[in-house]
Amino acid sequence: MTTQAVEKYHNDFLKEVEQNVEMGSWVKMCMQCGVCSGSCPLGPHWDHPPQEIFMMIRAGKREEVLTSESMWMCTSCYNCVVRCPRELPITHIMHGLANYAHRLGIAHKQNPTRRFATIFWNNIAKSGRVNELELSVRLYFMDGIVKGIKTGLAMLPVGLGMLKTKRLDPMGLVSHHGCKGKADIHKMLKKANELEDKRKGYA
Amino acid sequence: MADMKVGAYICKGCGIGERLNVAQLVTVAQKEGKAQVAREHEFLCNASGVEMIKNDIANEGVNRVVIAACSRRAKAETFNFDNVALNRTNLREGVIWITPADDDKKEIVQEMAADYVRMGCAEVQKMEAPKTNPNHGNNKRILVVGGGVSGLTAALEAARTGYEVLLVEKTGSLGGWAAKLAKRVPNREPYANPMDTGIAEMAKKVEADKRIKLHLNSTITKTSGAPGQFSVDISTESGSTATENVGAIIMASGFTPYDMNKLPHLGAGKSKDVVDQLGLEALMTAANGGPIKRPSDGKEVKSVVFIQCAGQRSDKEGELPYCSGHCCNTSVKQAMYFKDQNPAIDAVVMYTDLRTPGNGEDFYRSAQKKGVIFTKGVASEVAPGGELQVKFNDKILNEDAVAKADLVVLATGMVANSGIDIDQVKQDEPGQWQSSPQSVLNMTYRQGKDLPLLKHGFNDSHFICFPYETRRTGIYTAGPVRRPMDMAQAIEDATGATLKAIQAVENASLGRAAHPRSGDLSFPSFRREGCTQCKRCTVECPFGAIDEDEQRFPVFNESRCRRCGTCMGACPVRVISFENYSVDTVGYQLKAVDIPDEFSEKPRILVLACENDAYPALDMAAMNKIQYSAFARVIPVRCLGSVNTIWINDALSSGYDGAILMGCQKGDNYQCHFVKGSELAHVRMSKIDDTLKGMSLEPERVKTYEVAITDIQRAPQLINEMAETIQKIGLSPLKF
Amino acid sequence: MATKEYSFYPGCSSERKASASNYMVSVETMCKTLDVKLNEIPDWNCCGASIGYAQGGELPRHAMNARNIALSEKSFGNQDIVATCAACWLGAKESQERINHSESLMGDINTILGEIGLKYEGKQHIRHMVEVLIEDFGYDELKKPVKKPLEGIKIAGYVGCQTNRPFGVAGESFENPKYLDKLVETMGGEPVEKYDQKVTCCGGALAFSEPEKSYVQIKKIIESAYDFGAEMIVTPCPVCQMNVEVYQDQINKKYNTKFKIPVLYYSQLMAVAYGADAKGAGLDGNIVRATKLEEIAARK
Amino acid sequence: MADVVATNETILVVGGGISGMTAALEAAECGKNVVLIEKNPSLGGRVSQLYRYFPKLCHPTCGLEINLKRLKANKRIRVLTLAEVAKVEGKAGDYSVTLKIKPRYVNENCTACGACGEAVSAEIPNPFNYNLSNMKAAYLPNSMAYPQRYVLDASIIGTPDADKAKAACKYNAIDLGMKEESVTLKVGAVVWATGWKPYDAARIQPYGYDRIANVITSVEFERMADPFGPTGGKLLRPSDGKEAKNVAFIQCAGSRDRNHLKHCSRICCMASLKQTNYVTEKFGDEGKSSIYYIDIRAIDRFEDFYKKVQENPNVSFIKSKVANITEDKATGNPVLHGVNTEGYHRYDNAHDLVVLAIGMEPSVDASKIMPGGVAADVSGFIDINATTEAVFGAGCASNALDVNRAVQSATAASLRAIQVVGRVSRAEA
Repeated sequence: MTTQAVEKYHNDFLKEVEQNVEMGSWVKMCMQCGVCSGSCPLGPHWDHPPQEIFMMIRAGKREEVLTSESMWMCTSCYNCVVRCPRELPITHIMHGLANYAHRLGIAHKQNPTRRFATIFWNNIAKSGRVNELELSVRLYFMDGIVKGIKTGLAMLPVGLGMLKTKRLDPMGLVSHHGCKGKADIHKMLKKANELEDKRKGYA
Repeated sequence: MADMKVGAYICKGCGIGERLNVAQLVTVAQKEGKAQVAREHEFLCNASGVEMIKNDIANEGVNRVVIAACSRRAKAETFNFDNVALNRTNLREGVIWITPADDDKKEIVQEMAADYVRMGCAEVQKMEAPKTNPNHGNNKRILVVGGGVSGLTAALEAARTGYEVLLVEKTGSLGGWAAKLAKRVPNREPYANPMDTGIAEMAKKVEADKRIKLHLNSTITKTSGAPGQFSVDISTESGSTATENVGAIIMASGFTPYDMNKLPHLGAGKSKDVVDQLGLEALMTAANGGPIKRPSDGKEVKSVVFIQCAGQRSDKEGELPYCSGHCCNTSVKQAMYFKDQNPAIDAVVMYTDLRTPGNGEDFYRSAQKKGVIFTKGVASEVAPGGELQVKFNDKILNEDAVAKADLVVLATGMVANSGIDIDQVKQDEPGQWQSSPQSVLNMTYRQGKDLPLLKHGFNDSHFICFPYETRRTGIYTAGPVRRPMDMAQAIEDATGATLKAIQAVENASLGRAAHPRSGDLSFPSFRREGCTQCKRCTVECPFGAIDEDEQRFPVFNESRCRRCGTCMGACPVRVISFENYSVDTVGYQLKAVDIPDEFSEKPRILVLACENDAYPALDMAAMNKIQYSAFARVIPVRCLGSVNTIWINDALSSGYDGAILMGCQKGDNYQCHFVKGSELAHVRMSKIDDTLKGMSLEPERVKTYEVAITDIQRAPQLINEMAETIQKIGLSPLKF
Repeated sequence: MATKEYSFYPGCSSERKASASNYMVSVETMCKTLDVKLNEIPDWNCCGASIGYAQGGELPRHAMNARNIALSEKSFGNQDIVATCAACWLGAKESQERINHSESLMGDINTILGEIGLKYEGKQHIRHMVEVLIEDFGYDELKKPVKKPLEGIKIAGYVGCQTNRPFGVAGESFENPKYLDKLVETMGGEPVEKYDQKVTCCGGALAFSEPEKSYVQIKKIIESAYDFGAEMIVTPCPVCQMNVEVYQDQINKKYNTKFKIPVLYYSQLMAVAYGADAKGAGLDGNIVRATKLEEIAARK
Repeated sequence: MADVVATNETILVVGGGISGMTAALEAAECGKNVVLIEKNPSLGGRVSQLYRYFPKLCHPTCGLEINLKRLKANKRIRVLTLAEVAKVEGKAGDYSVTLKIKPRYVNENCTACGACGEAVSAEIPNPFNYNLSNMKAAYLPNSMAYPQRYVLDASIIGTPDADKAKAACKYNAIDLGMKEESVTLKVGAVVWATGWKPYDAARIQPYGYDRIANVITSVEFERMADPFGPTGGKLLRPSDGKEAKNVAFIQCAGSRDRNHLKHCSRICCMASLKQTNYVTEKFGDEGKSSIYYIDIRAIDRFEDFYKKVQENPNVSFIKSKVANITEDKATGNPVLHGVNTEGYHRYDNAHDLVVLAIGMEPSVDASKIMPGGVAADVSGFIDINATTEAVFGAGCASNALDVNRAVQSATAASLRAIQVVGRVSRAEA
């Protein structure tokens, strides 16, 4: 048990979360039963499981929550959601917290899921559809050429298997078409981001 | 009853006819049982059998009936005749079902049956059909002590049922603590928001009700009498006293809030901004719809912390060991006071277990929806200052932490206003009785001024199956004086208590007993000339029914009596008896048993079994074909407390080889339906050893057990163990 | 029965030479047999998947799905939208539910789509292909066309997460859904009913970012299948299929296990049972070959 | 059967559990006439299926014996078993109630001698033991059964067993010609004491009640503790009959859960605390109990009991709603997975047996019986504050209550009913 006495329980951070985080208004409804924490497949890897994160938010531990890697462990399996006796949309709250921390730029820089998620979104935002080859290449090389080649080699069998079975387009980097209405997609997303920023007071 | 005429009826049904020589039993009834009428019947409980008996009662003048058939617990409605003394000789569950059918056992089984027939005949000859209690009162007015929510409910419900009510309240106004609440916890869907208390309306109704006579600023300075005929002195502060008669009393004296100044570590008394829940209600009322301001400097409260279980659920000296039940819901409600007024206010409830049972869960959820923060933590200190600092251990985040707040509310508990603990305070001597300001009822009862307590200052009651059974007949507790409770429960409780009070006056006016022998018309009487004024009966009566006159003779208040017979068991000179239950009705039964000589190797074991638990257990053993020694002779008793040691002495001196007493569990978790009966019996029997020595008998020959109704295997086993013991130590030398 | 038509949302992985292209092949074969016409939503886009949240946030994510729904409304407004990919189905359904229950969201979304001349109403019923099979056909109907029952093949029904939670298939429980077992049975195969990892998460998108952690999950899923005697695994979800199939060698290396269990789509089983050849059932798309199925498919 | 005399000064009490019996007895002992109906063949209700009560650890049959004695002695109460309310019409003070009475196939001649039970061979599941054991199809519902009269199960009517039973009866008590009857009564007020039923445990999917043999409910565990229950009082787990020495109690099984029962069932915490005593009672220090809880709700004086259990070194408390249960294939042990939220401790605990502290729901939604007249809350409990007619909820038909509170509630309901019939008689006098 930590012995240093931390001052808290003024609800500023809770209110901030309710304002800016997707489904954040549900945080206060948690009764600390812990069913979510026990239901998460990657649970053992969370330094703070959902129910504890909710308590930390109430306790005003802004820094600890937003820099935590925990919510980045969410695999979107929805076990917590269907078991929660208070019907909290936990998956989305975790996504929302991750997104919020990410947008504020205080999320853990090196977190692989954060980085993959960014790559993924940029990938689809570009053409409207996933370009799987580009996606994996960017992923493998996100830590630079050397590590990239390593991972690439390690994953080579997988890639080859996919190629052999025609489930990966070797020309994907050059010939991927995506949506016809790419321009529409860009326009749409621009507007969407604009509104989102207004809603959540980033911009 | 004039000339006694015994009719013995022996059933041959359910295998009795096959297992027993019924003709011989008929002869036993006639020759030894002195039954003028003795008949056998193929199937006694059917119409023709019952007709036969009714006919003998009507035309043959039979007024003592012995039904030798099944247990008294079977066919009770069938064998139910008015104005006759009845014995149910138990040949089925008591003999043929608990003994083997083998031929070599036939003889001892027949002897067992014959003994029971003798016993049955002997008992009815000592019995009278009970006439009702002659000294019963007919006053049906109901006294309600206390004008809080429980008292108001009781008064209104009694009046609504058509009874006159006397309502006595010690303060100048009605409503008690409930009247000081700004709002109450909701008692209906959607259980989402605080609602009006409705106390003002209740008070108005009471004031307007012609059936209800109101005494404000008054206390009870004297209570004497009995159900149907209580006399109470009602005194005002000014000293004027009115004497009134009532039939029953509802004690709704409520609670006193725990003194929070005993909790200085939580800031009580050190900072004006630390209040208890009632203190917050006052602030809320003062705010009058506006923002709640803190006492110290009138600043609007922007943050508040509620500390649950303050001075409760605690083993610390001077704190309350129990949970007051309502405080979680109350803090939930009070946190809403803030959030409903201004959602921006921080309201934190600190709890160890949040206890909002039933639909309280909806209320809890609603508070969370409104933004009230709940945290599992234990507060260790509240430091005063411009902003209060609540030091606590956060159980979830597992760390020591501090919460700052403008205001701290301590959820302290309820202390019952149950008057004097009569087990601690010495009683006034007869003639020198004085009223005491600490007492609620100031009863003139020999055993003390107030109702006995069970634990933690709450009044005693048989609180699971029969919560209303206090230990003073005709006086019923309602509300937090019985156990900590909230408004909703107090209202329900008071409504129930009102029924019991009404029932008490109705029973009293008919001279009938109250629970658990409700309807019993018998009553105790005593031979004054034989009495040695030893006071045992007055001291031991579990219900304080017996007073003493100036010469220390017992004064039986029949209407207070529950007919358990504890007084009869206590009396060393055996002068106390009931018409249908006395030292003789049992004494003659055990003497009627035929004691074989010491060479016949046929021991006799007397079993005195509580009719409410041990006897049914033996019955059910029989139903489950569990057997016990055919040497046992079982006599059901009203309560082990009614067992007079003379029975044991008589049994042993007349050659019984062993005796077993089976009563209910005693102590704090007593199961005895007469509360103290079993306990007293155990005390008396602890002294039996000297008697045994005197007779130069081994102590193992007499055993006293606590037997539960579920001891269906154990009870027979205890009898068999005694049989084995006797086998070991040999038969009693005292056979003649 | 008359032809059944649906507004179809295939999703990125179902594209030609994409990770679930063989799923698509088998679905087409299956639909031909069942006389189902799938009308592809013109120029549909990615659903954002579950991983889209971090960069995509709320509105952009919903916008992506709203666009698909709006496009469908325009071309096949009177038909239900059907997705074959679990993530696509969930993403679209979730966005629809959220948008339809919030006026402000509805407003924002239409402002956004207004930019590109689309309007969102969100009235169409969004369904997964499995729902269509169970609800619009029913097991008895699905049994009728069976030509080559999958006799003697023990198949573990791995349902996974996203077709099962939070919406799930009507009448099924989150913890123990039985529809895959029933489908296997309907196709004449042997369901491994006691299989106890049928709803265990495979790691989803984290298989990319946190492979080590996902391997632990995948290992559980495969091990239990073997323990209960399964010869192959069947699933309704492209992510599940890929994660459980393609990393088996990685896992074998790490834990020196000997995993080599085929992972198929329900539609592949059905295609084969309905008489398709290996190609028609997309069996050539499986990295771990389902030889037993291929044999059946090869039978004349 | 149909010879029931009732007027609009009569009180109808529906349900013969402890609440119904209390309401009936209290009214009758105030001099009112009562018709008490029970849908089962004998009175006693759910409490008679309990082995012990908390917090005194005394036995329900002890109080039942007294109540039955009061009942037998009171000529104002008419008891109808196997009877259910089909319809309630009319208004406060003047109802006509239609009852459906199922055939018992045994008449009042029955002496409970047991001959028919010995004669028949067919066996049926024993509902008194929550079907954990079987009994003969001619049976006495239990040792405390009132009326003390046998029942022939409908399933053997028309089979040779029925004739065997009839032949075995010397007292002409078996009447195979009995048919379902419909009886209409006039009554002035109705006390609705239909009690509760355990929530369907199979619906709490993560706990696998329907998949894992060694996951049972608290009511089933209660029967196991009874020496005359299905296991003869031994705590044996279903899968292999092994002694269950390491028992997990899961609180809020169905209660406090928006996916199931939204209310707190109030009794479950105390019930589990009580049941840890059974484990210690049977196995001493070898018996281990673990209670998985959200909040321990040992209200008011019950706190003493909680403290006592806390002092038992063989009982541990884990603040956690268990996430899910899996079965260890080798041992058949249920393995509980979850997180102790007091400082985040993950666990995967194997136990011999899991007891779900199952929630309470009303056994009948009374508002369906008399639409408009009786208001029930969304959980189906009768809401006295909203009920307009003279139909009063008592005991667990009105809320999730322990026995003590149920009896208080029943006594209060009884007075409310008395007030109605009292008004009627005053009006007619």
